[in-house]
Amino acid sequence: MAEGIRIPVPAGADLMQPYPVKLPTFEGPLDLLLHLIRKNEVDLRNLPVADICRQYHEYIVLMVELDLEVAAEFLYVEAMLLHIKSQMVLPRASAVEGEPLEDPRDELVRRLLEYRKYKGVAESLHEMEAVRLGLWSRPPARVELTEGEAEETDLSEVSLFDLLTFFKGAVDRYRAQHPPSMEIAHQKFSIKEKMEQMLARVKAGEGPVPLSEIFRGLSGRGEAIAIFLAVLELLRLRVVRARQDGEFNEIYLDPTGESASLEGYEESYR
Amino acid sequence: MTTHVALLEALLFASGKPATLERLAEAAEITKAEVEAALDALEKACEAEGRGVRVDRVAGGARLVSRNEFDVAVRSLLGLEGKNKLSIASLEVLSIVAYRQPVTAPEIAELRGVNSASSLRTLLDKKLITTAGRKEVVGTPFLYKTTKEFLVHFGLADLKDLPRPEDLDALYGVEANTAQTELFPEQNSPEEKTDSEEEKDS
Amino acid sequence: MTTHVALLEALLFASGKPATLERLAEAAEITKAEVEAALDALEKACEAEGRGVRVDRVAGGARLVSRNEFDVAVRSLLGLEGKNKLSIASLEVLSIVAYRQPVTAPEIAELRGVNSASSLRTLLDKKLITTAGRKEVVGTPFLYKTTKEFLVHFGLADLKDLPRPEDLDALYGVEANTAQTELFPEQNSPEEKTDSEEEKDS
Repeated sequence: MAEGIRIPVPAGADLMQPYPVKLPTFEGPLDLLLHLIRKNEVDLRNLPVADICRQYHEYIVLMVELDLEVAAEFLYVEAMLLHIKSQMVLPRASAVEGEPLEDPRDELVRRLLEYRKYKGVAESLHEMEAVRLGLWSRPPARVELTEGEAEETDLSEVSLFDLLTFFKGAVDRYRAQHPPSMEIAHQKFSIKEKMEQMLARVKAGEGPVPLSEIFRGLSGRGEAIAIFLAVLELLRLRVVRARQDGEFNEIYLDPTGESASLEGYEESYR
Repeated sequence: MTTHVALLEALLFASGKPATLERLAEAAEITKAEVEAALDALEKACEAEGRGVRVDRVAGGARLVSRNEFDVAVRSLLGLEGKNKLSIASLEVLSIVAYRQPVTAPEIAELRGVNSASSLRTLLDKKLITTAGRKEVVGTPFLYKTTKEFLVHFGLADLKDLPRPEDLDALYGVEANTAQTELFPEQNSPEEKTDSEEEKDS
Repeated sequence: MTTHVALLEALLFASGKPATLERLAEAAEITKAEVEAALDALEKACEAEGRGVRVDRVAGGARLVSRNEFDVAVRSLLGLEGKNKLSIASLEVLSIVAYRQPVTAPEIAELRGVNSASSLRTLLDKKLITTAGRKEVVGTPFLYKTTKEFLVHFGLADLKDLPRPEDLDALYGVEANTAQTELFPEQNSPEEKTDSEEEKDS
């Protein structure tokens, strides 16, 4: 968000009245400074720092009042201006006798001149582009000699980021086609484990175990199904037997005294 | 009238593929009859002036094509131009070799989901990749790696200078995606990596 | 001779992208001088006959393009919106890259006084700039340079065709100084021009 600091000028903004009507946007603090210099019709090389600094500050205040995010770059330049301003006030003496005084504005002026240079090139390019945008070239003829492969790119225009993007594209596609199994997302209940638990409980010697009790306090349907399957398995293996006194009465489980290997029951239920 | 001819020429030129009279009329904002007349005039002009292109009338429309007698030269030029070009498929293979090297053709095919032999050939021809011995697995496939030319072309001193996902994120302002960082298992020993991938080969 | 003109027209028509004299000569199996002469003749013929296309000399080569005035009709036929102009921010970044290449993002940010990542992204996406490796300084930032597409986009034969500082001085009314000469080394410092600086307001 640091780039493209746009400062729309509100209709009623009268902080520094005679704005050019079409004050567009500023590309950054240097752009704002150039604008102020132009507006004040001052010589860039003999910058009235105090004036410019004040106007610059008013702009920052305006931005804040308009709830615009004031990018750090603007504050940095303001600090720079204040620093120059303070140095201008101080009496200056040349370090070496006879050498010209170093102007505290030099660095800023150099930067502004340099920036203005590029800004000028940008404006020329802008005009050149406008003329060019109406031209249309022909889509290159497709001749079969390029092994029928569709779009071709000139290698000189492939950036390192393109290379990385191609690689990421291949990996993403691979991942989409080979999704990792979802098992971790779900709790799994091993039927074997439940069989062992049931058996231990039935064999604990506290008398027949009511089936309804076994299903109490379970985590969910998955666990209930695992337990149910485990009970059926134990019955099938005849290590446990079930008794029921009458229709709809409680079912009790107790051990038969037989034992069986539970190896091989790796089935799970989610 | 002459303007219509020039306009039609511009339209057929930029279109590349055949355009119907209706669409030409619509785009030019003239009547179909005017389009028809302008096309005739253009056709005759190309003929009379011995131009390099001619009007080709196709079902319900027209297009410009280069004259047949220049086919050899045209093919030769397109062939020359094609020299610097890589298909999207080849660029993808190049990126995989760059980031996963040394890597075998079956590994590349596994990742891309398609056989990539012709792209590998193209890249070998262009000296962007080269072989790096064979892998000690069933079929002992060739291993591929990028060449010095590859580094020179991309202005890299070292393979370590290839951009990482973080670089892309920094430029594109995307929140760093940690999951993607693990796509680049460069830190693991290459043996380990290639072995585990080998299992997936069919 | 006339056949050469027709042949060149066919070649430029088929190529689409700017083709260099060398390539054209090789494909046409004629000398570069003959290509040059035929191109000139073709250029004049397009002009004289008020054709719908013209020769565009860019990026060290030549191509055919439709004339500007047919832009609306062409777009209507192709169903395309007007091409987007680059933002001033992007153009500033582009100028810096053009004159300073290869140059890094931090250097660009320093010159502009603002972070320029999103402009770099736009320019990369539009293939107007590309990477040129990394700079061997702390953080090994990526280097950027302009592409052939940059030349084509702005109609430049080569980088020397970039707007000259003298032109800019005229634009700005800036006196020549040492800083400028440093910036654009090829330039001889022109004499003072002390016009008002206001004209520049865009």
